[in-house]
Amino acid sequence: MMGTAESDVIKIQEEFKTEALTPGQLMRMRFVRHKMAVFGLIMLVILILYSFGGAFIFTEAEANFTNTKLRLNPPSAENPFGTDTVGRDILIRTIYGGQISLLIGLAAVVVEVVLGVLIGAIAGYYGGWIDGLLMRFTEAMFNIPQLFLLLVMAKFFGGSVPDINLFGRQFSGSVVVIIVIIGLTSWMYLARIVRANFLSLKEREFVLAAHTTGTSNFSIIFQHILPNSIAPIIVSGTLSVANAILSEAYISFLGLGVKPPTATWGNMLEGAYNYVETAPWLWIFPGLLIVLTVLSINFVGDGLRDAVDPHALVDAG
Amino acid sequence: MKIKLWLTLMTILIVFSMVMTSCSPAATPEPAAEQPSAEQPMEEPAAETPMEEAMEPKVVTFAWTQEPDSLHPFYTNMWFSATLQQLYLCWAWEYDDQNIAYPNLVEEIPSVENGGISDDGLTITLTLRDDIVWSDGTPLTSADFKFTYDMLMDDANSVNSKYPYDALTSVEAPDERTVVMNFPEPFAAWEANFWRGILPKHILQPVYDAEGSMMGADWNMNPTVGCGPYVLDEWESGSYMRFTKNENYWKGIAKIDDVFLQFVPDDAAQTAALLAGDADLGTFIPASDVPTFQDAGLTVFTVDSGYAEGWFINFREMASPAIRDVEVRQAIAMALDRQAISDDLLLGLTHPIETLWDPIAGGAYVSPDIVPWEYNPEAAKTKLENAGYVDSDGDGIREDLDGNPLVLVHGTTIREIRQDIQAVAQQQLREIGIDLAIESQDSDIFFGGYADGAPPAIGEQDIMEWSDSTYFPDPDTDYWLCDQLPSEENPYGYNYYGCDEALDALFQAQLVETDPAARQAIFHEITKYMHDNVLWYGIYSDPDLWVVNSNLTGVKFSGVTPFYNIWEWDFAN
Amino acid sequence: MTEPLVQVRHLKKYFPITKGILIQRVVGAVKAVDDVSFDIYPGETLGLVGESGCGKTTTGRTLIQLYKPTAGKVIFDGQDLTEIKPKTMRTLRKHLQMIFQDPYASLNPRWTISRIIGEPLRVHTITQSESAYLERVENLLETVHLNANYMNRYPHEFSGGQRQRIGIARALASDPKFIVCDEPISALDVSIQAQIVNLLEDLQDQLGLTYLFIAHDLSMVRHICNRVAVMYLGAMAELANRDDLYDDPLHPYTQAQLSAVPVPDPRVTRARKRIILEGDPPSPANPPPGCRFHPRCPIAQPHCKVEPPVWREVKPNHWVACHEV
Amino acid sequence: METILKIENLEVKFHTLGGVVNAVNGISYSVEAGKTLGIVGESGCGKSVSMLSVMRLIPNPPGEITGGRILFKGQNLLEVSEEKMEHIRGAEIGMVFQDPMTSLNPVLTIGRQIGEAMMVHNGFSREQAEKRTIELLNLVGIANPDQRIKEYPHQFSGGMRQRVGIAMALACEPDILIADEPTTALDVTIQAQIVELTKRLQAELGMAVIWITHDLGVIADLADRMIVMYAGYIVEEADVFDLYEKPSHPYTLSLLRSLPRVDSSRGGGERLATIPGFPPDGVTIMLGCPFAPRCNFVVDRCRLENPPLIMVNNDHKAACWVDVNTGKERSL
Amino acid sequence: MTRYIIRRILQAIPLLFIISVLLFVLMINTGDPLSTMGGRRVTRPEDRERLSRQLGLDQPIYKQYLFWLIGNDWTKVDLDGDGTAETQGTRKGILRGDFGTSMVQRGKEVTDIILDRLPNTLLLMIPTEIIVIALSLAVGVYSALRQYSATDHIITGLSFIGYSMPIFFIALVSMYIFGVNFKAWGLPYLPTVGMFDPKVGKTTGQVIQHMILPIFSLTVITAAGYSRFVRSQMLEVISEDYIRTARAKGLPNRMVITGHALKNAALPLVTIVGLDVPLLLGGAVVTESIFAWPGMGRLFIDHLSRSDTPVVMGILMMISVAVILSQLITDIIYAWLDPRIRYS
Repeated sequence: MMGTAESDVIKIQEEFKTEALTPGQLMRMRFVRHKMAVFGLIMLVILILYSFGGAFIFTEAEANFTNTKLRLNPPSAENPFGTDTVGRDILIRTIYGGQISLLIGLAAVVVEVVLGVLIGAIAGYYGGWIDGLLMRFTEAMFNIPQLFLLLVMAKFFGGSVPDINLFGRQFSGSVVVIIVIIGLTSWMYLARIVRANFLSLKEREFVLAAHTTGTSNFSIIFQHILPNSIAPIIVSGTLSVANAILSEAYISFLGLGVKPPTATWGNMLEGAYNYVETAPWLWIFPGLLIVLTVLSINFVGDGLRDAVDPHALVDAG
Repeated sequence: MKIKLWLTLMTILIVFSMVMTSCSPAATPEPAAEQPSAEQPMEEPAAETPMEEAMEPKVVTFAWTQEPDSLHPFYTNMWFSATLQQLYLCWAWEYDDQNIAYPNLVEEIPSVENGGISDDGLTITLTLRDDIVWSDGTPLTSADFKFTYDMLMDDANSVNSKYPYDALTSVEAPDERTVVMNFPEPFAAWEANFWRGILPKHILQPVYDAEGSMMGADWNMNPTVGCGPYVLDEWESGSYMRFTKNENYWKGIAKIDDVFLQFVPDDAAQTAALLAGDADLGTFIPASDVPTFQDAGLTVFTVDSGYAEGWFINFREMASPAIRDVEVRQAIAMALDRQAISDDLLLGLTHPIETLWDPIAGGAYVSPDIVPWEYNPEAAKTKLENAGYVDSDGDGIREDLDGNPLVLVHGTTIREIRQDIQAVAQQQLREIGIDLAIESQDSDIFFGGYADGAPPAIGEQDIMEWSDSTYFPDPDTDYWLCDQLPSEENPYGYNYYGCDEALDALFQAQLVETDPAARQAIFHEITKYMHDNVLWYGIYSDPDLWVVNSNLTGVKFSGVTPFYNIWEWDFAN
Repeated sequence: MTEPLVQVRHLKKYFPITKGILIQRVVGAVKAVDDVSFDIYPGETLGLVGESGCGKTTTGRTLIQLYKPTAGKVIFDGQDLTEIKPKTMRTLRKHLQMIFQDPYASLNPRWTISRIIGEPLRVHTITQSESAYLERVENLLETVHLNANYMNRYPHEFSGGQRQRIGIARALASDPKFIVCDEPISALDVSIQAQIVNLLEDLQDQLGLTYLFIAHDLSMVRHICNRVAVMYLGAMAELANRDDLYDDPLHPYTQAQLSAVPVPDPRVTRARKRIILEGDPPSPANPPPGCRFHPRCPIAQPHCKVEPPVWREVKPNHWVACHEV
Repeated sequence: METILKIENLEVKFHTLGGVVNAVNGISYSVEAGKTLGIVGESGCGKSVSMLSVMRLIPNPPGEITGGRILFKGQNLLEVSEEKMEHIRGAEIGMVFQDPMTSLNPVLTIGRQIGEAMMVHNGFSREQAEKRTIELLNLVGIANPDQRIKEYPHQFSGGMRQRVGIAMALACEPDILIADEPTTALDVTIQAQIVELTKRLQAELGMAVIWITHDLGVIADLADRMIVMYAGYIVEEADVFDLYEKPSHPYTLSLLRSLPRVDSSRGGGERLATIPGFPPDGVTIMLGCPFAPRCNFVVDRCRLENPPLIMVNNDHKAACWVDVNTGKERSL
Repeated sequence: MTRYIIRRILQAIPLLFIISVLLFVLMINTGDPLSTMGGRRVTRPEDRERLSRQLGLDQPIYKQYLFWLIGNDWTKVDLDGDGTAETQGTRKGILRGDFGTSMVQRGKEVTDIILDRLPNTLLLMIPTEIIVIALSLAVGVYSALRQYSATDHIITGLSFIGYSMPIFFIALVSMYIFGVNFKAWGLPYLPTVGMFDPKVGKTTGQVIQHMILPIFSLTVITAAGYSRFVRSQMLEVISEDYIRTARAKGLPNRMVITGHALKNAALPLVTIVGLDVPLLLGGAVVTESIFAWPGMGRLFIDHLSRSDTPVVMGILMMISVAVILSQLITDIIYAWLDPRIRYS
């Protein structure tokens, strides 16, 4: 019975095999089952709509429109979130501030990911003294508490960066500074993850197989290993967005963040603690928005982590 | 069992830290950790006092938002530190609530009339009182004056500022009560600047002899010997400072026993402390809180201290051509609704001003011919139009004849009210077609030197805003002198505004003019010139605000020496 | 006798144990492969067996230059692989291929089957056009009895046996002469193992391949191999033709190993006499002096503890490293 | 012979994202005191799951015992309280796991891990437990037990750890020892040690042993009775000698044929028999015999109707519609 | 062990070197300490020039670093600006334990400045850390054992919120509620800022009262992260084979958890705590700023804002040393707790 017939039987067999779920499908299913992640995603979409959609209803000029007669008005029908110390409408400012906060979160993570992946990949793949050197540097950066480093860097770069024009809008140069410094001070963790991933993946048999095939180092790094470490990078990147938004808020809160007139949720809070009692709406609304955004991103990140984690797969028998 | 372990560990650690933090002797003597109940401290003072003395000590508590960096008068220029000097130090002459000088350590203030000043204005002689003593009983003599001068001039001491002593050729102390100051040329601003804080020679000389410098002296941080109505009792970094009355004060012993400075980190905390009655005095309060204080029955004092918040215009060659155009500057001056800023942002506690000299108008240095700039956007627009700035592309921003948009950079330091003003100004200037790009820096960056690339120093900003004063109460200022322009050769120059030969000449002339009337005339010229050319554009007068418990009596403030009569203060009941 | 296709001479592979942060210091070495020599002849299957951790996989990987050998030569087709330039090595790689143990780990999960199988074709530019490429991939899939329609699927859609076939197809893509099979069946279910073994045998017949078959399953090795080498703790213990080795093992370790293999027949297996070895193999970082096997050897003599045995040919084509033979 | 454990129609399901996996589909068998039952099958056939069900150690979720009874000394283990079950585990049923590397707690000493069951079940004091632990370690052939009880698992080699695992399972002298692939992770020479040890212990202590494996070689040496599982079903059950000599299910037959043997060379060129295809995934509901798609003896009925266990001869049951010896369909 | 410790310390030296160069370069280029020395007025040029020379700020950066590192008492410095260096330097450099003197608090030793504040920070942070560890262990283990229960969901949700909350927000909210609103409602309220009420004095009871809100805020955000970590560790551990083994031995659930799972789950927490300990020294910049707690964090921000390089560098270096030491201690503790490391 064996011999030639064998291949035919196998082919028949293959018809019986149920279509396995792709890792993508499994990820989606696991993600969707994660109720908080779905909630986070919905929240996030709403917040993005709020920040970017709101821009279609109100102009930036309105966000910066001051009327000293209207200062520190509590929330009302006119100004649902109240007004600030120069009578600007807080609602509109949170819309425009949200854009910058989200932009900072995303862009800082891009910087972080580029740095982290590059350093982690090189260190992990080549090993030896390159690894030693890069990891010492990483460790040195790691040893300084991030907030301290951020503050020092914020001052270092904070001299004066000219304003930039993007998408027809004027951004305070400090936005770029904040993006860069958050990126510069947060890549270390990712670099470690990527390095660890590379260390383990480079011993994986499919990478060895690529070596036996004669594939070049470049394509091994970028075509074999990197696509397979993308899951932890995405997860860590997502959570980093939350951290970057928080970092921005922290440095802005301490007065070293994005400079006015560009509003961010963080710098709207700056000085607001002088009004803890007298004008709580000054800090409650931007504060809540930060919390909501960070919370949503953390939910999504957590969901993603569960979704890409193969341990979450339930095996039978 | 594990929980017990945790608890034990925690208790040990807390007790340990407590002991570490509260080991200073002056803390209320309480056996630590034995009675850690929350109500305990409330009863304690009551329980203790009857045994010790019949009356509770009178303590006035200041809420102090910034902790002094040093109590040595020449190692700090921090307002929150210098202000305290009337507590524990003494000046040769001090100023009353009208900012008029009155003699303190000297018999009388030198003048040409009383012979204290030589006719050529090159020699000033002081005669000291004979009853002045340091708080430890040592007499205060001319040697202390001479010592102070010597210390200032010694490079090893790295004092913050040698001004104005570097204008002297020498100081002599021919006898215990005579101090002679020799100038190479007349120095009109002497009164306002000399002998602020005399150093105790008998304390510092040994330190100087031993270390070659007084920088490391314990006295700098812990001036337990002074010549003011109070002496420092203790200073816990980050927390509080306590002054106790000087039993040897020659004017009379202070009525209030202790002055307690509680360092509160921010305005909100200060406001809370004042409202709650936890503090009797606070200062540098946000204007927005003033009505709250008044409602709560606290007294608010507004004291002119010479400071004026204004726009320093950069008319150097690197500045925008537009700002160097006097028409544009005048248009700007008419475009800003300064009254609204004063009324709304500062709650009417202050008023718009025209010149840097407005807050010392008591000296009448401001030209009576000045016509204040009025808020008139239409006139401003016309002015711009006439000067050739029109909005040719319809984006709301005017362009010059070459099509360059009228963009000006406005820079200031990070402070809430300044950022608020920036926001308002940005909008109001936009209404007349000027695009104000605003930026702000931390003050150590903003006020950095030319070599550090500080934005004002290198001329990156067209308009710079901060609050400044003359050598108050003297009208002198040297900001606009041509030889102060910063450059590679002169990196420390601090004329960030520009060289106007005419103005330079006027400023040079006034400083050597010993005749007050003539000097006043020069200043009329200066103020009128600067105002009409908008070389400096005043926003508002920046008085010191003091909030005081209404129960305190005898409270008066001077803009120069705030606590000049603190030894007379008392509680009403 | 024909020329050997592969000659391995005194091959050593030590993995350094390093310490240090900035400057890495070598404080010791795991002697995974320690002076191993053997030949592989064209068209044969040489079995390489031993317990886990004995260095058989490292030998295979070092041989194929996945690891840079610490010492020794690997002569393939007359060229010493340890001395040629990396670039030449890269082109040579198409003649030397490998099949891996874990069918799940050896295929890039993010690549399609056609990309996986076609990688050698692209790297070595074997096929010139896209259509030739696809045709070749299809052929390869046919060769390993997989449906060519599935070439755009991803590895996870296949079972372990199928994946192993894909791995074989990839190894075959560049028309190699020599394939190292690194435990290709040990991760598979019993019912699948035979499929793969048969496929490997068929391919050898059709394509004239030479195999180094690394395994720990002595029964399967007996089935598939022509000659068998036994390793213990990084060194060769015995090497002989299959039946010579199974019917007349000379090394006490080989004897013990063979006796311990269970036979799927209750009557036979219960009747077999076993040599039960005491203890476990020591760590290759710190192998015992003298004969590495002496601590567990039932016939160890005092000099075994001191003197390492010589790797010698005691009978024609029967090599052994033991003092007592 | 006394039946000590009797499983009736046990069904276990797992809820996974891919769907519900039917891990065990109504199996029944019994174990007699002092005897060894071998359970053979490929990965995923449900052999381990059925044993974990006996211990009530199936993680729930995702696992769930959906039917059947497990009668241990007459009482249904699926119905006893958790306290009672805790007492049965370890004290009356001992279990040895597959991977000796991960099944011992890395941060606790060997002595503690062996001794604690005795302290819980037998009320031993620390000293008593330690004394008994030393005896047990002696029994499983670990030298210097009084020293080694103070050591941690990572200080033991794989084989030694598995001995510790056995000592732990035997600590309270259980009536049944369940060994879940205890030698799979070990090298042949170590495997032989463990097999010999188990045989000796069983002879000395007289407990019943359930030995789960996929290796038809090891179990041939050990078992008295054999069960062959496939896709959650028992496909054949027989006395060990019977099973190897007269396999009556096509799966068993093919499996035995596909195995090469170390003791005989089948001559060059002879091919191994193979079983085409691969086992079902357990999610898809299949009509008919689960082995039918891979079976050489398949008849039409196989694709429609799942065969029950049929008595083929004395004490030998097979779940097949076809008599593999004759190739004819059974008339039933 | 001793050799191991010595080696680790030696290895830390290059690391500290990298850190110090990095930070020094950043700091030197960060603002101008002279800029604020004029008080509310811009520092006069004469003074600026003189101070810059006297404080050594006119030196090239490598020299400033060198002086900072090894001191300048082996060379002469030019104090009077006549171009000849005539005065013997007095600084010893941090390598000889001299962290220099503050620029803004002229003459005051950096070490003294830091030591003044350190106890306050520890007073706040040590109880916080203890509460956080205890709380997060309890909460994490509890919710892991009741995975997917309502309690677990609530705890998870709360910890997520805590984790996502910027500390200034929770600080402001708690201040607003417990300080302001409670007072307004006539409830017993908590003091908001400072270490004690000056009216009462620095008594233990006062300090404890003032510690409540900052500790609460710090605890909320830190414990949230920790407890999630403990929970996931615990979940991982209870799915390990050895837990199944322990259950198979018939151990009661409580013993399985406390005897087998807890230690394995809590071990990795040591690493996390080890990483956080240095942060304790640094204090919580934001928390201390809001609650006016006179600790290291506020010290840092105050002196950073005046570009006081010696003090800022002192704090940063102290933290770096603390990080390295605490990593070393963490490793030692880990080895002590984990036999796998202890015996290899």
